[in-house]
Amino acid sequence: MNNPALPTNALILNRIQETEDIFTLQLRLTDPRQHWRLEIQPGQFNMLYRFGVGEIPISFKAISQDEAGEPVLEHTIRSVGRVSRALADLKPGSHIGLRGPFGQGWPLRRAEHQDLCVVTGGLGCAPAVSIIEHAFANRDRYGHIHIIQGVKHSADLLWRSRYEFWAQQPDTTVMMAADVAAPGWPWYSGRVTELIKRLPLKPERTLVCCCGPEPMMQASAEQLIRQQVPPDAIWLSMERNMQCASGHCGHCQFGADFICRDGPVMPYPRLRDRLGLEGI
Amino acid sequence: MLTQEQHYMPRTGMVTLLTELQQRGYEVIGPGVQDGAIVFHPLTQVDSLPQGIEQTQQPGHYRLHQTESARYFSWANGPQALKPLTFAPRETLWRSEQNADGSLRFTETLADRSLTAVIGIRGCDLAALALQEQHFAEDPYYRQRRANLLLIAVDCSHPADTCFCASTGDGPGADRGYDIALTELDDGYLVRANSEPGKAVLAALPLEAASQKHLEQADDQHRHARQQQRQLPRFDPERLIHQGQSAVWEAVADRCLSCGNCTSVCPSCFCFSEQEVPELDGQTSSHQRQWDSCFSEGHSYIHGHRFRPDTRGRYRQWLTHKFGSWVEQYGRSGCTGCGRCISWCPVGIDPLEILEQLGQEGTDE
Amino acid sequence: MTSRRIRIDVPALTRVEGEGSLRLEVRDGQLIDLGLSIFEPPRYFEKFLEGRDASEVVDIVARICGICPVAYQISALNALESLAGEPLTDWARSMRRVFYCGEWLQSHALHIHLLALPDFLGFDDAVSMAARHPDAVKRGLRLQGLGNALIKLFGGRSVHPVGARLGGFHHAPSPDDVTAIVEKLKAAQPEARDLTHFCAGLSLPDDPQSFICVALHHPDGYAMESGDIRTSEGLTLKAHQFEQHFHEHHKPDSTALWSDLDGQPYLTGPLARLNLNHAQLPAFLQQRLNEIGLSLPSHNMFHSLLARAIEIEWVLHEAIERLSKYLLPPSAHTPLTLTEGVGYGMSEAPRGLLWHRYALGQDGLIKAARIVPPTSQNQARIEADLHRSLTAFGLDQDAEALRLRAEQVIRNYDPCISCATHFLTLEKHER
Amino acid sequence: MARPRIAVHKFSSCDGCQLAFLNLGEALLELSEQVEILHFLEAGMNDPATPVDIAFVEGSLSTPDELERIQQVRANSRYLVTLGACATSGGLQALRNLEGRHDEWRDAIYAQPEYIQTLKEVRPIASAVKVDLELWGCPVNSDQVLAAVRALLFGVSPVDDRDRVCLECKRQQAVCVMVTQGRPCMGPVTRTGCGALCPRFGRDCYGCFGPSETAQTDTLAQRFAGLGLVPDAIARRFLMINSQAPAFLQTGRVFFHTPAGDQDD
Ligand SMILES: Cc1cc2nc3c(=O)[nH]c(=O)nc-3n(C[C@H](O)[C@H](O)[C@H](O)COP(=O)(O)OP(=O)(O)OC[C@H]3O[C@@H](n4cnc5c(N)ncnc54)[C@H](O)[C@@H]3O)c2cc1C
Ligand code: SF4
Ligand code: SF4
Ligand code: SF4
Repeated sequence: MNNPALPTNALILNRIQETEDIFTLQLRLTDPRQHWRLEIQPGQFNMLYRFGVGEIPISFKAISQDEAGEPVLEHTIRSVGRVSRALADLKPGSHIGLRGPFGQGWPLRRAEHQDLCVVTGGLGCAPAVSIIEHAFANRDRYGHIHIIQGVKHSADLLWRSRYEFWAQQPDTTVMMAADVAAPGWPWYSGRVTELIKRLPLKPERTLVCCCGPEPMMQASAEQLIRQQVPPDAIWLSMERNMQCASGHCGHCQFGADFICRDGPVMPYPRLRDRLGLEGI
Repeated sequence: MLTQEQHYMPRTGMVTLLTELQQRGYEVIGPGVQDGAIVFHPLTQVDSLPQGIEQTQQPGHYRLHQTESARYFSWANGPQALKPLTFAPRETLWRSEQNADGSLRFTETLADRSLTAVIGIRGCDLAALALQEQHFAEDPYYRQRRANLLLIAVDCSHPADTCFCASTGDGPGADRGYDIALTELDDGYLVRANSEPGKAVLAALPLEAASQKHLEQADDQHRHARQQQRQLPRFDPERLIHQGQSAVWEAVADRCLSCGNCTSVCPSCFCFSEQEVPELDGQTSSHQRQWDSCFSEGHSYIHGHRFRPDTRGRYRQWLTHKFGSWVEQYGRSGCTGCGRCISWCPVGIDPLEILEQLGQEGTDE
Repeated sequence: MTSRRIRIDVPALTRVEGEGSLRLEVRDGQLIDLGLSIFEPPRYFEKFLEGRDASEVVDIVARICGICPVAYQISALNALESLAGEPLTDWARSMRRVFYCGEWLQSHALHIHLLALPDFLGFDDAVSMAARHPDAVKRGLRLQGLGNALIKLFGGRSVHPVGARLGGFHHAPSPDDVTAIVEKLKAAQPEARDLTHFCAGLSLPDDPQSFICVALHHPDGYAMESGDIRTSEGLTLKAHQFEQHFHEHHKPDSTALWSDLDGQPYLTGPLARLNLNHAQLPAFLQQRLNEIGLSLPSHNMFHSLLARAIEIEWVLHEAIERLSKYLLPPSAHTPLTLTEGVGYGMSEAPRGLLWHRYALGQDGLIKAARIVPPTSQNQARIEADLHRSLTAFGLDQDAEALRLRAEQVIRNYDPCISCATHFLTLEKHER
Repeated sequence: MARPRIAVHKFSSCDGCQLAFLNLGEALLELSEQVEILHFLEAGMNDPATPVDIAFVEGSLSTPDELERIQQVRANSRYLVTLGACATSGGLQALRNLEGRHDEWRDAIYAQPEYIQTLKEVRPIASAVKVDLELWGCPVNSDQVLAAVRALLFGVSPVDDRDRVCLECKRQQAVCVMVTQGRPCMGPVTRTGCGALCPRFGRDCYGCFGPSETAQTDTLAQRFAGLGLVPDAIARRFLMINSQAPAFLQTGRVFFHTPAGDQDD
C-alpha cells in the first residue's frame, strides 16, 4: 500500500522572493516514479518538509516547465513561523521533502465556460492565486474574471504588483477594499461585501471561489446569495491545523468533515450551518 | 446474543489456553494488577491474572478490592482498551537522512509487530476497535499493528457503576469482532470462536459440551450484567453542535481541567500530533506521532489564531464530536459505553449528565 | 633568593561544582594572604523548610545540590525517620544503599574524569583531553552514565530523583529492569578495575601531611547511608552528638561558614572514609590496594583520587551483590507515623559527611532545620592544605604554576560549593 | 561552517541543570564537535566575557552582582536560553519572596549581615534581560537541552511544548494517582517535558516543570480541597518549585497561610 505519510525528495530549482516575506519555491521531484504527484489541481495542497524541522500544508500554485521541458512544481509560501521560516532560509540546490497531493481542489470542470469570481480576504490567499493563475493560463476556457481582495488595512496588501498586473488583463475586473485605507489608496475603502454589491455579476453563470478569514467568507457568501448566486456555485477554501493531511490526526475537524480530506475547498451549502459557530 | 456454538472449559483450561497460544507463537497480553488498576501487560503465567479482583468505579474514582472469588475477570475494565496496541501512544512514522548531495532519503518505519494474542477484552473495546478500524482503514501503521492481533474477549459479568454499554448496544457481552470469546462462570468458562484462527486454538483446548446448567448460569449472569445504573440519555446528535450558546458549557468549563484524560482513555479517540526528532549530528531525523487531545491548545492552533482558546470550546468540541458529528462521519456515535471518561476524569465529570442537560434544551437558532 | 611579590587572583575556579574564588599573595617568599572565598549566594533553604510538611522535605532538600541530591534525600530521610515508631523493611534499607551507590558512582566518575584528570594529564578540560585520551574519557562517561542509570532505576531521573519517600520508596523497580542493570554493572567491573590502575599509574605529587579524618562507620560494612561518626582521633559520636564537637564560624569575606572539630580542621570524604574503614572492603579490593601499592591510612591528599577509584569498584560490587538477590517487595514503603520532636540524620555524601537536624511539630510540619554539608566541613582543611602544599611546592614558582597547583589541591576535596551555603542558617539557631 | 559558540553561565542554583550537559555521556563529546564550548566553569572552560552565539543561563538572580553579570551575559550573546526553573521562574529559592522577610532572615543568620549582599527578592532572568528561549524543569533534562541545541543549529526556534503532564502520563500508560489513590497531583496544570516521571513512580506530580498552557489552577485547587487538603496544604502544592510562575502564584496565594475554614470549598 502506498503510504500517505511518507514524503519524497524535492530539489529547489529556484527561489523567488515575491515580497518581503512571501517567496515562491520552484521544485523538481527528483524521483521520476513520484511524478504522479504532479497531477495536482488548484486548491489542493502538499505537505512541505524541511529536514529536521517539520512539515506544513502549502497550496499548490502552478506547474511550469524548465528549459528542458521538465515539469516544475511551484509553491508560494509566506514565512510566518517555525517551519515556514526554515523553508524561507533554503537556497536553490537545497532539498526538501514533499508529500501530496491532498484534499479537494476548486471545481475546475464546473467552472469552465462560466465567469469566475475570486473573492479573497486577509493577508494574501494562496489557494486563490492558483485558480487565478490557472484561469489566465487557460484563458479561453473561462468567461469574465472578477478578482476581489479585501484587507484590514491598506498597508496589509501584499503582492500589489500582481493585482495590478491582473487588472491590466482583458475581460478582467480587479477590485480592492481596505477597511482602513491610508492616504493615496487608489481603491475602495470599506468592506469586501460592499464591493461585491457593485460587481456586475451574472449570477446564473458565475462560479465563486472564496478564500480568507471565515467571517469574511461567510459575509461574502451571504451577499452573493442575496445577489442571486446559487449557494452551490460558491466554493470556499478552509483552513485548520493539519498534521497528517490524510484525515487521521483529527486536527482539521470541522463538524463532520476533515478539512484536509473533504476540503480544503468545499461548497458553501456543506459549510453554511457550521460557519460562524464559535470554537468549531 | 450468543450465536456461536458454546463449549465448556473448566477453569484450569486457562493454563492450556495460555500454553497453546504461546506454542502457536503468540505473545500473550492479558490483564493484571499494576499500581492499583487493571492494566494489560505481557502474560506469561495464569497466576498473574487478577484472580478475585473486583472494583469500584465512580466519577473520578477507581479502586480495586481483593475478594475470595476464584474468577479472573470479575472486574469491568482498566484505563486502557485495545487502543494502545493498535494505535501506539507514540511511534516513529519515518526517518529521513541527508545524502551527501543534500537530497533526502525517507524510510518508512512500520512497527514489526509479532503475533499477539490479547486476553480479557470487552464488548465495548471490540466495538471501539471497529470504530478505529473505520477511521484508520487507510493508515498503514494501524493496519500493521492490527493485522497480527488475535482477540480473546470475555463477556463482562461485573460492569462498573460507570458503565453504560447496554444502552449503546456494545456490551456487556462480546457479540462480534473477536476470535475467541469466553463467558466466565463460577467454575469455568463457556467458550466460542468466531474466526478460523480462533477455531484452531479452540481445537487444542480441554472442552466439554456446555450443560444446560452452564448455559442458564451464563444467561442469568448476562441478564444481571445488563442492569446497569447508567444509560445514555436522550439527545439529538445533529443538534448538539448547534447548542453552542447553552449555559451547560460554561458550567462544565468551570469544573474541567482541560487535562484530556477523557480523550486519552477513550477507546475510540484518535487524535494525534506529529513531531520531528532530529539526531544531534544533524544527519538523520525521526518523524513521530503521538496521542494528542482536542483539550490541548495545539489542537486548534493555526498561525496567529486558536479556534478553541479556552476549556469551554474544547469540552464542546469533544462532546459534540464524540456524540454528534461522529454519527455523520461513521454512522454511529463514537461512544461504546465503557465509562472510562467518567472514572478517569480527575475531577469526576460525567459526560452523560452534560448530554442529558443538553438533551433537555433547545438549539440556539 | 631575590625578593619578589606575586599576587594571584583566580576569580572563578573551574572544574569545581558551584563557584568560588581563590586569592593568594606571596611576598618575599612568604605566603602573606590566602583566602578561598565562596560567592555562592545564600538560598535560605533551612528557612523555607519551616512550615513544610515532613513528606515534602525530601523533594526540597534535593534542590540544595544537583550533584548529590540523593545524599540530601537520604540524610533528611534518616533524620525524619528517626522520629517514626515503625522500622523500614530490609528491602527498603538495602535498596536505599543501592540507590546511594548510584550517586557515588556518578559523582566519583564525573569528578575523576571531568574535573580532576585534566590536571594530571595537563589539559584545561576534559573535552580537550578527550582528543588525546579518548578511551579514558569515554570510560569515565560510561561509568558516570551507569551511576545515573542506577539512580534512575529508583528515582526516575538522576538529578533531583523523584522515587524516595518517607518509609522507603514510591515505587519498586521491576525485576526485569533490575536484571538488565545488573548485567551492565557486571560489564563495568573490568572497566572500573582498569580505571583504578590508570589512576595509580599517574604521577601524583607525593606530599604527606597530617590531618584528622572524620567519617561514618558501620559495623556491618563500609559505611554509606548510615552509621556513627568516627574520627582518626578515636572519637565515636551519634548523630545527635554532632553539635557538641563540630562548630562553625562565619568568615566575613565569604558567604560560607567554616567548620571545625573541637577547634581543629578536619577531612571528610573518600580518603577519610578509606583511611578509617578500609578494613571492611571485600577481599578483591584489599588485593587491589596491594596491587597499586596504596598503604592506608594515607596522608597524601592526592590519594583522594585513588580513594574515589577504589570506591567506584566498591559500589559496583555492592550494588551487584544486593541487586542479584532482588525480589519485588509487597510494598515499596512502610506507612510511618512521625512523632513531634527533633530528628537527627546523616550519611556519607560522595564528598563527605552530610548532617541534618529537623524539629518537627505536632502538626507534622517542620519547625526548624539545620544542614551541615561536607564542603563547609572541608573548608578549613582546604585552607590549611593550601598553606602547606604551596609552601612545599615552592613559593618561588611562577604565578601560573602556583595557580595550577593551588587549583589541583582544591580539587582533591571535590568541593561542591553550591551546597556550601546552606549551613549558614546555623548561627541563628545557636544564638 | 564555523561551529556555533556556546557558553554556560551559572547564577544562584544547585548546579543540577548544567548536569544536563555533563550527564550526556558520549553525546557530550559529540556535542563538542558540533559546537564550541567557550565558557562553562564546571567543565573547565573559563571565558565569561567572550561573545557567543548561544548562552545557557542556569540559576536565578539573587545578588546585586548577579544583576550586573546578567547584563554582561546578554550583551555578549546572540541567543539567550534559560536553563531550568531557577533561571526561568526563580526556582525553589524564590519561596523566600513569599514571606517578604529577607532582611529579617539575613540578619538572623549572619554574624556580619553587612557582608551579605543579596537582593530582597529572587528574580528570574527574564525580569532583567530579554530571554530568547525558556527551558522549564527542575532540573531540565538532556533531551530538552539537546533538542534546543539541535534546533538552534538548524537555525530555527525549538518547539515550545506547553502541553500538560496528564497527556504524557497517559501516553506512558501510567495509572492515574489522583483517581486510584486520591493523591493531589499537579499533572493537570503542569507542563510536560519530564515524561510523566512521578505518576510512573506511583506518586503525584509536584509541578517541577512549571505551568502548562491554560492551566486550570483554581479548578485543581478546588479538587484538592475535595480530596481533603487544608488550605495551607493546597497553597504548598502550588508554591513549591515554581512559586513565582504567575499561574501558580495566583492560586497559591489565595490559600497561603489561610487557616482551615476561611476558604470556602
Ligand atoms: C490547506 C492549507 C493550505 C495552505 N496553503 C498555504 C500556502 O500556499 N502558502 C502559505 O504561505 N501558507 C499556506 N497555508 C498556511 C500554512 O500552512 C501556515 O502558514 C503554516 O503551517 C505555518 O507554519 P509555521 O511552522 O511557519 O508557523 P507556526 O506558527 O510556527 O506554526 C507551528 C505549527 O502549527 C501548525 N500550523 C500553524 N499554522 C497553520 C495553518 N495556517 N494551517 C495548518 N497548520 C498550521 C503547523 O503544524 C506548524 O508547523 C495553508 C494552510 C492550509 C491548511
Ligand atoms: S472532562 Fe475531565 S478528563 Fe476530560 S479534560 Fe475535563 S477534567 Fe480532564
Ligand atoms: S496521575 Fe497526575 S498527571 Fe497522571 S493523569 Fe492523573 S492527574 Fe494527570
Ligand atoms: S511529574 Fe511533575 S514533579 Fe514529577 S518530574 Fe514531572 S513535572 Fe516534575
